[in-house]
This record gives sequence, structure tokens and C-alpha cells, in this order.
Amino acid sequence: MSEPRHGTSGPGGGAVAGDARVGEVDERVVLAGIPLRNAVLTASGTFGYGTELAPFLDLTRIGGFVAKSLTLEPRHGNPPPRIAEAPAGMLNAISIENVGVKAFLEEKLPALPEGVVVIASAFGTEPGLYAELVARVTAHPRVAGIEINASCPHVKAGGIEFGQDPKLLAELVATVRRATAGPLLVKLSPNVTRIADMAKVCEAEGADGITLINAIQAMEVDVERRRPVLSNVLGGLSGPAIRPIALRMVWQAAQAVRIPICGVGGIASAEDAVKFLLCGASAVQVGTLNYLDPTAAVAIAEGIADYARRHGFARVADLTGALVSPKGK
Amino acid sequence: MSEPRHGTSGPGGGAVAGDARVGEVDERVVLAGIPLRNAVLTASGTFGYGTELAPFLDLTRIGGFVAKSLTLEPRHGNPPPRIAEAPAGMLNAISIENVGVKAFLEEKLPALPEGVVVIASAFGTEPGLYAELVARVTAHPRVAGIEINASCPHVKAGGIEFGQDPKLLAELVATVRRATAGPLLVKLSPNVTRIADMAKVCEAEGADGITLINAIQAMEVDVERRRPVLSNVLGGLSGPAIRPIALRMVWQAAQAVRIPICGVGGIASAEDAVKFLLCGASAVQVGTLNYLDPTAAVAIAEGIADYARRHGFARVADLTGALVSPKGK
Amino acid sequence: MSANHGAAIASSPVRSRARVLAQIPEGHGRRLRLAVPGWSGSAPGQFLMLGAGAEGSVVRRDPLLPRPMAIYRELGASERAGERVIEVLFRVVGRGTGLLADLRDAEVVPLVGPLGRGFDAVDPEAAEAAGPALLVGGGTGIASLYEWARVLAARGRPVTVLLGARSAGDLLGWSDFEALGVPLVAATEDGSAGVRGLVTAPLADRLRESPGATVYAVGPTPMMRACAALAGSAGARCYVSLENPMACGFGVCLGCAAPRSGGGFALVCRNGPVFDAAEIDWAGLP
Amino acid sequence: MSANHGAAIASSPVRSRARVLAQIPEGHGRRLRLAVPGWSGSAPGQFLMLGAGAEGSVVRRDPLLPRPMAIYRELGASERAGERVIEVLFRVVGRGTGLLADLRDAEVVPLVGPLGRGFDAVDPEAAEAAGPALLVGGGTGIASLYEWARVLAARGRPVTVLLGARSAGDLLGWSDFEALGVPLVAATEDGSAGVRGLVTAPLADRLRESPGATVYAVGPTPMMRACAALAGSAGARCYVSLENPMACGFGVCLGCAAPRSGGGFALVCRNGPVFDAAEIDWAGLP
Ligand SMILES: Cc1cc2nc3c(=O)[nH]c(=O)nc-3n(C[C@H](O)[C@H](O)[C@H](O)COP(=O)(O)OP(=O)(O)OC[C@H]3O[C@@H](n4cnc5c(N)ncnc54)[C@H](O)[C@@H]3O)c2cc1C
Ligand SMILES: Cc1cc2nc3c(=O)[nH]c(=O)nc-3n(C[C@H](O)[C@H](O)[C@H](O)COP(=O)(O)OP(=O)(O)OC[C@H]3O[C@@H](n4cnc5c(N)ncnc54)[C@H](O)[C@@H]3O)c2cc1C
Ligand SMILES: Cc1cc2nc3c(=O)[nH]c(=O)nc-3n(C[C@H](O)[C@H](O)[C@H](O)COP(=O)(O)O)c2cc1C
Ligand SMILES: Cc1cc2nc3c(=O)[nH]c(=O)nc-3n(C[C@H](O)[C@H](O)[C@H](O)COP(=O)(O)O)c2cc1C
Ligand code: FES
Ligand code: FES
Repeated sequence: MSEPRHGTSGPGGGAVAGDARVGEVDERVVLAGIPLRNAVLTASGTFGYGTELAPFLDLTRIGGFVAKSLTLEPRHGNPPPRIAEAPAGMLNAISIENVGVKAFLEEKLPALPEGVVVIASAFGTEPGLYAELVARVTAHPRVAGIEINASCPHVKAGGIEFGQDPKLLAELVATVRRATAGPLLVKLSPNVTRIADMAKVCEAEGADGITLINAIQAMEVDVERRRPVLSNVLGGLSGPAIRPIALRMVWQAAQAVRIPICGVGGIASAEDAVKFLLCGASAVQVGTLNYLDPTAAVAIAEGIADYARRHGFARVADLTGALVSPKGK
Repeated sequence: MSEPRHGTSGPGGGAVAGDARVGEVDERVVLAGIPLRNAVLTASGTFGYGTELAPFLDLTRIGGFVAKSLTLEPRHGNPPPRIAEAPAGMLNAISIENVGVKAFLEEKLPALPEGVVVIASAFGTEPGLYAELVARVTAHPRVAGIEINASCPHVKAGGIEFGQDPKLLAELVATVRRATAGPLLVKLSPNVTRIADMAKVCEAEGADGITLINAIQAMEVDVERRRPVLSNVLGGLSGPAIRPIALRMVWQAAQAVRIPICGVGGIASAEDAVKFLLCGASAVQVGTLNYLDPTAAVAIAEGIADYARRHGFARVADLTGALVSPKGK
Repeated sequence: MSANHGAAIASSPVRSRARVLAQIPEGHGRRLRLAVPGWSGSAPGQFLMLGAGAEGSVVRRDPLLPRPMAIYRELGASERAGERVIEVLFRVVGRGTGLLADLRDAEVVPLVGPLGRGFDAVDPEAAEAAGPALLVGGGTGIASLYEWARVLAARGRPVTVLLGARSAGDLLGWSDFEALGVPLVAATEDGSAGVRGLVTAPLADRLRESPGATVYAVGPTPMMRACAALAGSAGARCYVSLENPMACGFGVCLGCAAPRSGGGFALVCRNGPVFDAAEIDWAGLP
Repeated sequence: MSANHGAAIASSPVRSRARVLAQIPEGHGRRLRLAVPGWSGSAPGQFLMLGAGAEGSVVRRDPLLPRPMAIYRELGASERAGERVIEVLFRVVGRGTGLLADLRDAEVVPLVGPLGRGFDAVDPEAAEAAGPALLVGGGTGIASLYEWARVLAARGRPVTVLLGARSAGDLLGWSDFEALGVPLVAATEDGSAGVRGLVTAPLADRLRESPGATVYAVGPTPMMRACAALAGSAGARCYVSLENPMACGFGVCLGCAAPRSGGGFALVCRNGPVFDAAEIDWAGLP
């Protein structure tokens, strides 16, 4: 399809199974209370502050984007090298370099065209700092929702990430929940034994939704120099390589909680995106692929609608959890 | 190099930095008390019982192989489909189909040529069953050592794997340790929050070494049929895609324990293997690559020796942990 | 016992780097002619594992796995010593076959083979039997039957080849089969060649006319199941060649398991790909 | 403030699918001529992100990332509407450039560009300045200088081009620079062309002879650092173009950070790749 079409068929209406010609597909989905034009968002850290991608795609043709994770103050990242290539993926160790909340609210948001859905990403070293940041960002009219990046090492807990410990995570979600009445997504770390347990914690503490997964902790070595490639030694693995792991985690989380899930991890095609929806995601995020093809997110949104039409779904929202009888595992 | 050469240079002897012509490289390594001709083993479940690969490579040209995981009784695996392709990798859900310990000892081992180093892999649903199996296998003169596959769901602990819970793992290792005085490796599950904790448990309970990683839990979906590709829904991701994750875990474990580590996960070249050695592995295992190229393990062993020579290491064993000043992370 | 994968491989396989001699579009499929160093021939019904795409100057790991392909024809020694020429017939259905279709002359593709147990190895009576042989091929399954038809005809067996496909363009290798000079029947779903409909109809006729016949059927699972049923009710033996997804092709990944009627699993790559249809639990095949 | 990546891109970039017009081996390197639909030209010093290999019928995800390449030459409109022809010069040093070397005529390769801030955008005085311009290229860094030399010469600036490389075969684009008719100096480490030794020696001479000169140096980090030092002691401005590994090329992955002398980081793809040498913390570059 060339243009996203809305409403004309509406809930339940329209399409006939197997027939691609009749019926228009309703692409709209609602994620954690955020109404989206379509199910495709772009992932934090892969889409900057939105304007960078404007030369390549119409920002109003995607569901929205999650901005680079913010800290209260502007922050410099790690020294180079910060990235490395990996089989069907890449490693990164940027460490939340960002313009800070002030510049985000006063420079970045106003620079965006009307009608672009922005989800702010919050990052901090203590629950209180997350909460303070969220309180400041949530007030801004251009912010449709907030995603908290739980992959930050907790200062007081010796390097372990909030997202890796149920107690730390519960404290973080509860604290942030008190700071905003708006849509709140918690982005989980994949570096855990049982993702379902972490999802339950988010649900219990009042999160409106879960985003998973973040990049998977990994390492690369330069054998000629006999050194780690990244100055930070460890980095996050992203890209197609991690997609089957992300898909598994989304499916496991979907079995465990009722709150909506946003699926991220290696999505490189509409077919990939559909897999996440079928496994229980209400929306998806495209990340690393933006680097290869900054126009990809729009094409993926269109491809999802085509899939829905071919398979007789009147609404993309109906694809969520439409996997046929998976054994409970 | 055409043939593995032994002893001629000996510990410390021989090579001169940067000069590839002088000095012979001693390829021998010792893993958990098992003397190996070279540092390259092949991974359990990817090399059958050895004889299957005999048409393709000289079994005495590799360090040895880890046989398919055994259970006390012969066992059928999952119904098809059991495998799926993934970006730079594959998924499998075989579930330890094997000939059972009796046929292994009486048919498989005797069928192997002299001089082939065999490590048996033990699998069970309870520590007692692992121990009984290990006791029977350890007695056989052809068994150089035992690797216990800790990626089995514990029957009494509702699906959680031994390798995912420190207490279950401690009980398993302690029980099996009492069943054998021979070299004992514990193969850990990568589906954990902190691999270092699991490595420490193995060391504390008397394991002679650790093998990591096993395949990473993952999922693939057939969008046309809207079903999981695998009959078992979930499967294990292996191949190059997981190499940066495996390398990270080997490095983290090496920082945490003194016992030797055998590195596995996506190794597809000598360079890949060297990365694991530099990060602290005493030996490596080649897995999925055997499917693509059943001759690869020998070429990788030769390539490691070439690397050692080019970089002025007299012994491949000296590559273990030879990463230059990685930041403690 | 199904977990015993010790069955012997017919002729010892090699890992080799094949040279592309030609890639010839053929109807809706392609014919790939390869010169394989170290290849010492194969038995009818055996297969090989073909790397997914050319071995370029840069190794790429996506897609990762090799693709199982029947050895369609053995064309004998090439002009280079120790090298033999073989052909593979395939259709582009996904990424792997898409990359095979991109192979250009003189490019190199890694392969492992010959693998598996062919018709002679699985059918103990094939060597002596004198009764009529009905070879039924559907879709790309046709590729598994050419060498078998040639060998049986050479042994003086009365051979009839029945090929079924969606349309005329899917009747791969048709002229090669014609050249064998054996009775040849085509059935296409759109009637563009031979009789309209499924190949099982002409098979039913032949079974009635030829008592003591043996059926060798290779094609989509439903077709093989139907052939087995027809043969069964006619009291004829039926052998099939299964096409499960494979990772290794030589018995170590255990990924190609097919359920046995007696319970447990057979390895298609090692115990097969040719099986006595009665051995297979057809309901358990995906 | 280094975390502010708002700097404007010179001319608006496009994502396009380029057609390979020719791939010409050139000494130890290769010249790739591309026809780029939607391309509207670039400023000297800008670069593009080139997909690692041809866009085949099958999408392969290994290697994954595109490769940054300088826009060596702008050859104007092609015979097709809305399409322009550009050239890239590269050397095969790894997997990505290995796959670029495999590109054949008429194959398609995805690209994004033009990207980054070129010489004019970074050197405020370049437009008006009349002093001598000393362009120093090392290795593949030569590729970033041709268009700049052409533009400066057209503006009537006294331009001298100094090219350094390991040996004559690494002096990519030599004849193109000759055709510009500007003073051209070569230095090779093995003496196979021009003066033997590093290009910094002739640069030192020229700096002495040409007061008020501006140095534009592109090449390996040690070379650029040396040029910056020479220029500094001669009281000349020095601009360099950095080559950090990149994932996106347009300012969103933050992977290409270079340490600033003032502290913090600059994004090579967005704030650069051209920088005033004084802005860079050379000790902090890998
Ligand atoms: C013993 C044997 C002989 C075969 N002989 C032929 C032949 O002569 N000509 C021919 O065209 N095809 C043949 N096939 C089928 C062929 O291997 C598959 O069609 C092909 O692997 C899938 O196409 P693809 O790789 O492009 O699909 P992809 O989607 O890229 O395949 C993805 C994965 O699924 C596996 N797969 C998918 N479908 C099949 C299938 N039907 N059979 C086996 N594996 C599959 C692939 O091996 C790969 O691992 C044979 C299969 C087997 C097992
Ligand atoms: C702005 C800019 C302009 C460039 N212009 C040219 C040019 O005109 N001609 C040319 O030959 N080369 C140029 N390079 C360098 C070129 O991008 C690298 O040599 C190339 O990416 C690495 O080769 P590879 O991909 O084969 O190596 P690989 O080993 O496959 O690269 C692995 C990863 O490291 C990155 N990488 C490795 N080395 C470099 C490097 N030196 N610079 C940047 N990224 C690197 C790659 O992008 C890739 O992500 C330029 C680099 C930049 C940043
Ligand atoms: C270079 C880079 C920077 C990233 N920065 C962030 C970030 O600031 N906050 C965050 O929540 N996730 C960040 N991510 C993770 C992505 O949002 C995404 O969760 C992950 O990359 C997996 O998706 P993908 O495989 O589609 O890229 C970053 C990823 C990359 C590659
Ligand atoms: C098909 C298949 C079967 C496997 N079976 C076993 C097994 O029985 N026991 C075991 O410990 N590991 C098993 N593994 C895991 C491998 O030994 C190895 O740990 C894992 O595949 C990662 O290494 P690789 O990426 O090199 O394959 C299996 C892997 C595959 C792909
Ligand atoms: S394909 Fe690996 S065992 Fe059959
Ligand atoms: S390369 Fe991505 S920000 Fe510069």
C-alpha cells in the first residue's frame, strides 16, 4: 500500500480471509494507552531526536519514535571505539551520551513537525533521579509517553542493572510510577534468567507496558592487537542476530502478564515485525536497521498492513497474540 | 602447517616474537586435567559419537570430541520440526535423543579409532540420575573426562534448569563430583543473569572445569502458518550469531574463577577460537560449524598454531588469558 | 532402535568445493551442473548438502546452513583429474535456493556428499527383483528418480515413470527421462501437459495393470502418502524419499527426524532419505 | 556542547540504490563508478554510506553495516533522468571492502548520502581566503581531496597537492590530480614514485616557502597528527578529515565519536568528518 489508511473499516469491519482486494486494514494500535497511527515505532538510541531522520522518511508515516535515553544533565559517552561489527549484528558501548532534559524539552521537541508521536526515554543511576527526570518530561505536551530504560547499573548495587534484580526493578518502577500519571513503559534488560518474572514486577508496580529487549551484553576482541575492540570492553549486541532471543522473551512475557508489550530486537522486515505481534506484542520498535536503511520503518509498517490484509485481519491490532495454539511452555 | 607437531619446543622454548619462520609451536593444552593434542574439541550434539565424522576428518588431528549427551536409557527426542534457520545461526529442539549409556559404552566407544580423546556428556532430570550415569561412564578406559550438561529442566523444580539456579547447580555438581574422581567439566546454561555466579558455584563444588556456553533459548515463527516453527515452540540458538555473547560469558567467568574454561559458541574460524583463548579459555569447542564444514575443526586447530607462531607464542597454552590489559569490568 | 544412528552410508562422502560448469533455467526450475573434485560417484536416491550460495572472497554467515539436494544425474569424469560432473535440479522457494540461482559459471560452492541410503540400499529385493517398477515423481522430487530409472532400465526391469507437477513448466528433466526410452506419463494440475490432475490417478491405473509391481515415489508428503496408500491397497511395495529440513546431512544434528510407524524416529539423512513407506508414521510428519 | 549533535548537514542526503557503472582496478585499489538516482551533488569533503555488497535477490545480514566512503569525484548527470554519476576510491582491507570489490557492472548497491560537513562548511575562511592551499593526502585519504583541489583551483587559489603512500601503486587517482594541472608532489615509503619517505617532509618544505598557507590533510591518524603539528609550528591553519568506524553516518548511533581537545566528543559523521585539527584531542583518538 502507498498510504496508511485509517478508520474506514474500523474495528471488526471489512476484510475477507485470503482475499487481498477487498477490505481496508485498520493500522491503528494502542500501546500502553498511547494511540499510534501504526504499530511501528523506532527504538531509543537508533533514531536520535527524530529530526536527524527527517531527510529520509516522513516522521508522520510511522507510529512514533522513542528518543535517545535522557539523563537530567547532558552527558558525554564512552571514549572510542564505541562500536564493532558482529555476525548479523553489531556491538555498541555508547553509554547514554545525550543532550540532557533541558535541551531535549527546549530544543529537540520544538524542532519536530506536528503530529509526530514522541516517547521519551528516561535513564538514571537512582530511582529518585529517574523520577525527577520523568516528572519534568511528562509535563511537556509533545511527550506522548515515557519509556524507562532499566538497563542502567544501580550505583549502590555494585554494577547490577535495575532490570536484572526484581527488588531493584520494583523500587524503580514504583518510584517512577508516582512521578507520572501518563503512559509508562518499562524497557527491560535481556540479561536475566527469567524475563517473565521481571515482566510481572513491572505489571505489579503499575507500569502501563513493557518494552523488550534491550541489547544483549556481549564482547568482541581484536586478535591482532589482542585487545577488546570496545574501549568499554563490554557492549550491547543488537541487530538480526538477537531476533530469535528477543522473540522468545516477548512470547514468554506475553504468557506472564496482561499489560501490553512493545517488541524490539533485530527486526529487519515486515515479516520479522509480524512475528513479534503474533507472539503477543502490541507494537514493535525498529532499531539497528535504521542505520542500514533510514527509510525502513515506513516500509515495515506498510508490509504489516499488507500481511494483515492477505491473512484476512481487519485490524493490525488483531495480529497481537494471534499465534495459533502454541504449546504452553 | 600440515601436521600438528609436539614437544619439540616444549614449555617456554622456541618462538621469537614476530618471526613466523623460527620456532615450533607446542599445540598441546591441558583442560581440567585432560591432556589434549591441541586446543580444539568438537561440541556435544554436533559431532555425534565420532564415527559419523570419520569420513571427513582424521579424528586424531583434533584435541578430542564431546559425545552427544547421554541419558541412562536410550531416549527419543522431540517430534519434527526440530530445527530452524536464524540470522547467522540456527535453532534446535532435539531434546537429548541418544542411544543410552549401554550402547554408548558397548557399541559407540569401541568403534572409535585408537588415540581419539572422548569426553562423555551426561544429562539427567535429577542429580542422582546424573551421578549414576557418570559412575558407569567414568569407569570406561576410552572416556578421558566427563562434561555434565546442566541445561536440563529439573523435574522437581518446575522446568527451571539446573544451570539456572545456584542451589540446584550446587547440588548437582556436588552429587556428580562424588561419583567420579576423573576430570569433570560442567557445561553451563547461558540463560542466566550472572554467569560468574554459576561459575563460582561449580568451582566451589569441586568441578575441574567449566564449559560455556550452551545454546541460548530462542524462538522462531512461521508467519504464513502463524505457528512456532519448532514443534517444541522454544529451541536453542547456536552459530556465529551468539559468538559475542559466548565470548562475553567466557571472559566474565574467567575473571571469576581459577578452574579452566572451555569456550563454545559460534566459533567459525581460527580467529574466533583465538578470541576465546585470549579471553581466558584453555580450549574451545566447535559446534554448529561442523554441520556446514565437517572438516573445519582440524583447520581451526592449525590456524590457532599459525596465530601463535605469528604472534611469538611458543605454546598455544600461553594464549589463554593473553588479552592485553582489559579494564576490570 | 530409533536412537541407533549407526546405519552405514552407501559410498563414502567427501567435503568438496564444486565448480559451477553451468546454470541452466529449465521451465520453472534450474539445472545446476557442477564439477566436483574428489567425487567418486553416488548411488541412485542419494543426496548432497550444497552450501547456500557461492564461496566468495568474503565468508558470509547468513544464511548459515547448507541445503540438501538430490543428485539428479551423474555425468562421469570431467576433463580434470579426480573430478566428476553431476547435476542438481531445483526450484527457487526461499533464500537458500535463491542464492543457488545466483551462482554463475566458474564460481565455487562447497558441498558434502554423497549422503544417505539410496533405493538399492533400502530395497533389499531391488537388485534381483524382476517385477515392474513404477517410479512416481512430484515437483522437485522428480530429481531423485532419474538415476534410479536409468539403472533399473539397464537391469532390464520393466520401468514406467510417472511425473506429476502443477504445470508443464514444473516437469523438470522431462527430456532426459524421454531419452531413457522408458514409458513416460505426465500429469499436470492445469492440464498443460499430459493428463489433467494428480499423478496418483495414472498410478492407480498402472497398479491395476501391473501385478507384483514396486512403487518408488518421491515428491510432496501428501503425494507420497497417497502413493503409499494406493500401493498398499494393491498389495504392492512402496518406497519413498523424504524431504525433511536438515542441518548436517550426515547424522549428527538429529534435526531431520521422521516418526517411525513402530514408534521413535528415523534420521532421514542417515537411515533414509529412501524408506519403505510402511516404516513411516505419515500422520506424524509435519 | 559536545552532546549537542544539531549541526546542519551541508546538502540534504538521500537513501538510494546505486547502479554499478564500472569497477576499475587502480594500482592497489579500486575505482567504483556509480549512477545514483535522486543524487543532487555533494560538497568537497562529504562522504556516503555504501552497503557492504550488492543488493541481490536474497537479503543477507552478514556483514550488516554499511561502509563510509568519501565521495571521490562528482561526474555530473547520467543518461537517465534524476540520476548522477559519482566515483569512490577504495582499498580492500576487510570484509566490507572485499564485498565492494566483488561488485559487478549493473549490480545495485544501497547507499545513503551525501553526509557530513565538507571543507567549506568547516573552514569559514575557505570561501574568501586567497593564501596558498596545501592539500595533503595519505593512502585512501587521497579520495577526500580531489573535489576540494578542483574547487579551490577553480576559485583561483594557489593549490599544491601532496600525496603520500606506501608505494606507487597506492597513489590512487594520480592521473586525475595531474589533469587538474595543479602542482603535484608524490612521496612513497619505498621510493617507487616521487620522493622516498613520508609526505610530511615535502609538506614541511612547502610550509616554509608559503607563508599564510592553509593545510588540508586527510589520511591515517598519525599522518594527520604530524601534519597538524607541522602546520601549528609554521603558524598555519590545518584541517583534517577523520575516519572513525561508523554505523549510521547521520548522527544517531553516536558510534563515531572523536574526543575534542576542549573535552567531550564530536560526531565525525555529523560535526565532521572535516575538523579544524586544533579541535581534536589527538591523544584520545584510538
Ligand atoms: C534429501 C533431500 C533432497 C532434496 N532434493 C531436492 C532437489 O533435488 N531439488 C529441490 O529443489 N529441492 C530439494 N530438496 C528440498 C530443498 O532442500 C529445499 O527446498 C530447500 O532447502 C529449501 O529451500 P530454501 O533453502 O530456498 O528455503 P529457505 O526458506 O531458505 O530454507 C530455510 C531452511 O529450511 C530448510 N527447508 C525448507 N524447506 C525445506 C524442504 N522442503 N526440504 C528440506 N529442507 C527445507 C532449508 O534447508 C533451510 O534450512 C531436498 C530436500 C531433502 C531433505
Ligand atoms: C568519513 C570516512 C570516509 C572514508 N573514505 C574512504 C575512502 O574513500 N576509501 C577507502 O578505502 N576507505 C575510506 N574510509 C574507510 C573505510 O570506511 C574503511 O576502510 C572500511 O569501512 C573498513 O574496511 P572493511 O569494511 O573492509 O573492514 P571490516 O573489517 O569489514 O570493517 C569492520 C567494521 O569496522 C569499520 N571500520 C574498519 N576500519 C575502518 C576505518 N579505517 N574507517 C572507518 N570504519 C572502519 C567498518 O565500517 C565496519 O563497521 C572512510 C571512512 C570514513 C569514516
Ligand atoms: C548504538 C545503539 C545505541 C542505543 N542506545 C539506547 C538507549 O540510549 N536507550 C535504550 O533504551 N536503548 C538503546 N539501544 C537499544 C535499542 O533501542 C534496542 O533495544 C536494541 O538495539 C535491540 O533492537 P535492534 O536489534 O532492532 O537494534 C541502543 C542500541 C544501539 C545499537
Ligand atoms: C542440533 C544441536 C544439538 C545439540 N545437542 C547438545 C547436547 O546434546 N548436549 C550439549 O551439551 N549441547 C548440545 N548442543 C549445544 C552445543 O554443544 C553448543 O554448546 C552450542 O551449539 C553453541 O556452540 P555453537 O554455536 O558452536 O554451535 C547442541 C547444539 C545443536 C545445534
Ligand atoms: S540432517 Fe543432521 S542428522 Fe539428519
Ligand atoms: S556514525 Fe552514527 S552517529 Fe556518527
